Amino acid sequence: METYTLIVLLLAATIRVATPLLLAAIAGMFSERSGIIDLGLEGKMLGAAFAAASVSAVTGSAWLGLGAGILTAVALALLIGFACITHRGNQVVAGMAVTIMVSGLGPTLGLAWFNLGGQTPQLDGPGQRFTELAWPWAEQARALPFPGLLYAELLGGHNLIVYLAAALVPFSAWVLYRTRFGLRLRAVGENPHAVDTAGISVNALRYQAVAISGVLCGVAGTYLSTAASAGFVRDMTAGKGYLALAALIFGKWRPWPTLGACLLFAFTDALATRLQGVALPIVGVIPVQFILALPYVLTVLLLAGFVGKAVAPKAIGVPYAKEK
Amino acid sequence: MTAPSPDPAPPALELRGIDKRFGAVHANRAISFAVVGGSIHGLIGENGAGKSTLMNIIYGFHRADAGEIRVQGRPVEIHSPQQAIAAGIGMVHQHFMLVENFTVLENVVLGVEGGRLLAGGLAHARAELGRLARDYGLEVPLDAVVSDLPVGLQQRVEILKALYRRAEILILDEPTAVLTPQEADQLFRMLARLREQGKSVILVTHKLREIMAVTDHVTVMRQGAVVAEVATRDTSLRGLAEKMVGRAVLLQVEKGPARPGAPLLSVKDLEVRDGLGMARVKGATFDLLAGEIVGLAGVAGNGQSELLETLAGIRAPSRGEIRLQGRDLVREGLDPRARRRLGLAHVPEDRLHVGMVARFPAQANAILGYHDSPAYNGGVLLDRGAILAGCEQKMAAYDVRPPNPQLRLSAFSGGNQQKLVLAREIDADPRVLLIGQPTRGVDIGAIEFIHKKLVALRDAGKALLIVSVELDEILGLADRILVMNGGEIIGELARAEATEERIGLMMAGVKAEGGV
Amino acid sequence: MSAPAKLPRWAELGLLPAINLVAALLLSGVVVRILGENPWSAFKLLASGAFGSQDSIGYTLYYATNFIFTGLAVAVAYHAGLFNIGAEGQAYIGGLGTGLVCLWLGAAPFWVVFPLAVLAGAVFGAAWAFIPAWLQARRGSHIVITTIMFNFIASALMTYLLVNVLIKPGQQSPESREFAPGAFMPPIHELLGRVGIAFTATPFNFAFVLALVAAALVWLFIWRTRWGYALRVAGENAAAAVYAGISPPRITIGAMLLSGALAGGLGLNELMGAQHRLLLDFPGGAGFVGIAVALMGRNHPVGIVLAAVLFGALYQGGSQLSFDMPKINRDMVVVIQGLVILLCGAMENLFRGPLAALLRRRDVP
Amino acid sequence: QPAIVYDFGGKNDRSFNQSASEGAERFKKDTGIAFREFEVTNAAQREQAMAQLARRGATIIVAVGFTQASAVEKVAKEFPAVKFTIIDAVVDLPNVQSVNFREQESSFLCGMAAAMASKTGKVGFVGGMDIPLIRKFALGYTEGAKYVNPAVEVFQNMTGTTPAAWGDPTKGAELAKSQIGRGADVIFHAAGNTGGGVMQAAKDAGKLSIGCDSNQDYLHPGSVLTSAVKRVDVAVYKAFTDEKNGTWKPGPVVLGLAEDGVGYSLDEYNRKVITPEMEARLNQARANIISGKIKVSEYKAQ
Ligand SMILES: Nc1ncnc2c1ncn2[C@@H]1O[C@H](COP(=O)(O)OP(=O)(O)OP(=O)(O)O)[C@@H](O)[C@H]1O
Ligand SMILES: Nc1ncnc2c1ncn2[C@@H]1O[C@H](COP(=O)(O)OP(=O)(O)OP(=O)(O)O)[C@@H](O)[C@H]1O
Ligand SMILES: [Mg+2]
Ligand SMILES: [Mg+2]
Repeated sequence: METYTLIVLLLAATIRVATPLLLAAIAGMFSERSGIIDLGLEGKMLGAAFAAASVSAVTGSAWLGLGAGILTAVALALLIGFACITHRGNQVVAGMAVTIMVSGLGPTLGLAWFNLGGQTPQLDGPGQRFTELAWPWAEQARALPFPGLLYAELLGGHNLIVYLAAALVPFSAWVLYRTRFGLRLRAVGENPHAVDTAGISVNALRYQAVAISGVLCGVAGTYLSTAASAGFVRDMTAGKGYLALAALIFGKWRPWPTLGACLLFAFTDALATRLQGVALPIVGVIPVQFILALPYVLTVLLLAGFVGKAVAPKAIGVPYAKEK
Repeated sequence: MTAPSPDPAPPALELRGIDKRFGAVHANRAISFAVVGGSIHGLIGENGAGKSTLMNIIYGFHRADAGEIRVQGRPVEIHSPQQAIAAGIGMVHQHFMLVENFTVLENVVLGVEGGRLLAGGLAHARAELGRLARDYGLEVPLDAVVSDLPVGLQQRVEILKALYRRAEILILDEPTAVLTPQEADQLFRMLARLREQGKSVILVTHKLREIMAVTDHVTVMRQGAVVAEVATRDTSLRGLAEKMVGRAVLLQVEKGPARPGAPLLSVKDLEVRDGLGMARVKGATFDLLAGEIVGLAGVAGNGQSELLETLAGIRAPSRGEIRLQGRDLVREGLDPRARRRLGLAHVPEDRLHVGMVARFPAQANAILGYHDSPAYNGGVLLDRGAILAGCEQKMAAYDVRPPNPQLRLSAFSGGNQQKLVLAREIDADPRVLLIGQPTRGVDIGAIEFIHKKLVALRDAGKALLIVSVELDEILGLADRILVMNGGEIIGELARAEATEERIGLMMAGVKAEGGV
Repeated sequence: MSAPAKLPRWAELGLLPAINLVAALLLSGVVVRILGENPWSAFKLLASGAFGSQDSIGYTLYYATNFIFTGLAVAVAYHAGLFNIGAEGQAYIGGLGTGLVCLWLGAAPFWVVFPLAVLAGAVFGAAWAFIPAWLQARRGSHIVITTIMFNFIASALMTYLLVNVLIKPGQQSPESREFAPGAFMPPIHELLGRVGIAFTATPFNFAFVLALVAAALVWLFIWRTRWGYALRVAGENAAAAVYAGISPPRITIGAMLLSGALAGGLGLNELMGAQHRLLLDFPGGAGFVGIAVALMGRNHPVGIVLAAVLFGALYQGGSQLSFDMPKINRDMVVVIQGLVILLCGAMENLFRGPLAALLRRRDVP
Repeated sequence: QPAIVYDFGGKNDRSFNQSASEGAERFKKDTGIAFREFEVTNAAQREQAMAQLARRGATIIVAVGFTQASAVEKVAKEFPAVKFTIIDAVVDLPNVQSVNFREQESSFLCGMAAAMASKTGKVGFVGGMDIPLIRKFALGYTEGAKYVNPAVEVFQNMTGTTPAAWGDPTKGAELAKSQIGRGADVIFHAAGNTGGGVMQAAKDAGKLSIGCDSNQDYLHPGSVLTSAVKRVDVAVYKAFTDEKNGTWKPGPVVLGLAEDGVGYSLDEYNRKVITPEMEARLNQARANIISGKIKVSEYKAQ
């Protein structure tokens, strides 16, 4: 197949794989910028994936599913907030606890409600999923390779959530750097004492941040179960929450670089898929395990080579107490 | 004092029976006093007397166990800084409450952005700050990132924050501890202007000269209670000092003439560059002799700190040599631990962040840097008995309060934390002692005590290098004075030849006598 | 808001955790109820499943052994200010080292294999931690990312080795051949048997003792040696460390080496003690559980041992529960585990205030 | 009392373990005899569960999956009176029956079906993890495809290297999309729950997929070409029944096309996509494999 087509398809795959990562990473960004380590990304996504698939299966509406996904993830986020903000619990433990709990709760409820072994029913009906939106004349455009394929496969042909995620990056950059909320958010993650002396409630701010993280994780989870696949399967997040966290750190807790990190992870992943079993010059066919490890190795190399020190928000991980 | 006053103008701020305990520590005992509107009110007291605690209560950071706060005669509930701000109270904390990676403008508007979007609020603040700058002489580069600013300017940002929030009562907790004399002068001029505008100021400080110079009234605290409240003009420096400490204090350093001996530390052509490659110390060459105290004077930011850190081994020089006991510390690349073993002790300027670990108990802090010395170690394990005994002994000898080696260092007041660091370094019986700002933030009794210790060390034949922005201190302690300007040691004066004016000129970059 | 209320030591260390545990179990009980089982009998099963017989105690402690090793690994790094998410991968590769020694020295007697296996486990585990540590110390690469990545890389490497190199020929399962008996960690029931005490045969083995020894040594190291002191200083305040002549990069590397070596101890229990062969995914998530164990145990070896036993009990008791109560499946057990971690680990302060108030009221005569 | 121990996937994995569970349930329905079951979550539980079942009076224990071999070996020695049936592995003990399937044979037929249905001459395979069992599927599939069309191109992808590889439908969908992008129009999965994503992606793209282990044709009628069926259910049912009737025998049992232990599915859901010509050719090949005329190679770990 010609290189051009390959590249377009590779990039299209990159976008699809990057979408849930990006949503989760930006979710984490809001939480961590406020000073709350977000190790619960995985759990919130998983919870949302389950809720979205369940509601969509029952009601037949992906939109209701999305709503349920968001509600669930926000509820979990607030639970984490309750533990870490109100009760100053350990943020890492809270995130992990919620993740563990959800990974058991999803299948448990699934089994009780649908009796399909902890999975949700297949989302097959019309409107039960966010399906790919074909852009006008995409089919015709596909015929003329350039720029038709680009138009049909890369720009078009994704589901709604993908576009949502793409729009999220400039939007969150705007929120972070151009709004009052963003200013306060950045401040509270750096020096909550300063925020407190400025007469702003540290806890309220952190709850808001955590809730936003919930909303975005809700969208990410919904993407997994009602867009990228068609139903909930146990542990279907498969570590994406942790990868998103890595992307967030890689992106130095900023929207655009985080987008870059997500695209990079996704691209190496898509590339690795295509390199499986392909005979490469000099080395020949590389064992599939090493190809599968490629994205991780590459990340480490990039991290060591090109990216400077990532400086975390200063107050991250430290419960806020007025009297030190 | 509770008799109904016929005076129609109520005090700007009045405290009635404020009481606060931290566990066993009774930090404030039924404190009552009033701040007259349009005045500067001084608050003094020994380290740990409870001044900061009281100020934090007024600003809503701590909650008093009992008592009442009145603003303009009306009782107010202050349980949060927000309520304090609403009541017209502003505070500049001992440790700044700034977001370091924000710009000045962002720090000022934080909390009073004036709308959901930043752009409008920032523009408004820019204009308003321009006005404040004109009115009070508070110039600050608004778009500079705070961490890039010298402390004096950072403090100005804190004051601007309060004024921008229309504070009528401004609390300053030890504002001059980190300032150069010039910066302090500017601050006081500005406070005077605030007073002219009818605003009230509470000034917490250990420097009695400042109290005498700028305040209208003084409240003296000791062990959590108010022990005196006087009009400044009715008292004297000595009188205040006695009220504070409860005994007579020496305000001058008492010492005999120095008997300098052989050079202990020799520095030759030392050059230090910062992270950006800029030379901060340029070709420094000097000796420290046994039995003398050398003062290193200079306006902050002229390379003294870098020089001190390089000698101590925290920074690496780009050129030059430092000889101690016949060994070239630079060429051998000795780290601070190895230097300590050779008898080079160091009291860093920033004791809070560099010289100690706030969350460790006092006894763990008392061995920092000496943790692998045989005195504190058995074969493999640390000798806990020796560590505890060492700490108790230091606490007793340096009057560190409370004398509890198990207490986390952060639970001690600022001054007591400092004393412990000094005790550690002086007690190690070093050959050469490097000290940055020896008495920053410590009370007058402690200053007397520290000065005595330093002189005793000198008289025992050790070499001391003191970096201080307090010319008083340099003039009081030093036997010989080096002056730095722009990274160069531009002059050296024997104590006898040194006057405040001559040093001042040299600090400003004037090399030879006579001047420009 | 006020600072966390102070409690007497016995309440802090005994009563509060107990209350949290009970709260977690009550919440789980609600879920059990919803599933249509009797919560009370479920708890009895859970408790007796974890501690009710020699068999269950054996399994509980066998699981706990893994968690002690990984919990200690996480804690040592934590004290140096490093968040080591890579205990899973380090345990995996450390186990590879142990496994290789056991395979190669097949015929040798135990006392020859044992020290070498311990050493190899530690060295391999440390080596796997070294790269992220070095990258953090010298290149500033964030250790959280690199250790996450190294977990993935470890499993890729192990899958490759087990499928292509170490697999026992002609076998479906990607496992090595069985170790020779010289490479078996003595089971506790055998050791007890020698002194005349009968104990049911379980995978509970001598590695548990090693884990306790490791915990004691870690405690000594961290709180009683100058190196541990240096490590804690660097972890709390890097500037103060530099001032004291402690090199933070060296501490980073040293602490991670130690951390990886401790994680490598898991292979002693899991491979030499229980599985007697190298197999896929033998750490089974213990590296991640170690994070929760370390944090719940306040990064103190005693706390870690207790938390590890609690997790071991949840694993074993939970397995028994799902065995005896068909409606409670393995997922439900995971929910209970999550709730326990949440309440005991993250919401430990939930009942602190009320408890402190209660105790104060009682103190007043 | 009969008992069954499932592997990590759990009894509801819509595939291998579920098939085993269905066999057990059918036995219960037919005979009214209840059975005990256990889903393991870590390696140590296998041995523990089997020993416990044996102690509590299980007469026969079916261990599902090759990972249980070593546990069966240990426990079977300890309880010589209890009968064990292990699926997908060989344990050579007098009280163990080892049931293995010739997956390569059904894969071969599926490969043939794929090649016949493919319009592009390109077909795909998505595996979970790169382990011998999955290579066995892949090899048979490739041979079958080549048997029909020697020029056929077979894309092959594995999902991952951790156990998550069996439960990652998103990744499965992505792998399928990538193969479709390269021109594949029939994709066979042997990846557990990950396969759900593969089949969904194929359906979304209007391509065909092939199910695995259980008959998965019903999941997307008309889009699932067929399924490589592995009758674990039959094996379980038979082990239980034989035990009950006293006809259970230890030793190896190998189930292939000849024994109807494996096969390709044909039912109302995929009737439309398997043309009569295809069916004829598949049946012909089936007969030839049984008779030995077609030799399907079996992947063996070296
Ligand atoms: N959060 C706290 N917990 C326990 N004790 C505290 C706390 N804060 C202050 N203290 C104690 O309260 C007393 C008063 O401290 P405070 O900081 O108010 O003193 P200060 O007068 O400001 O001293 P300094 O001049 O050294 O700054 C000290 O004994 C101190 O140790
Ligand atoms: N494994 C380790 N873990 C934590 N800290 C360590 C470790 N090894 C050394 N350190 C600390 O790191 C610093 C340097 O270690 P080390 O003792 O090897 O230096 P050194 O120069 O060889 O010391 P010495 O001169 O006393 O022999 C010391 O502060 C030491 O306490
Ligand atoms: Mg103070
Ligand atoms: Mg002070």
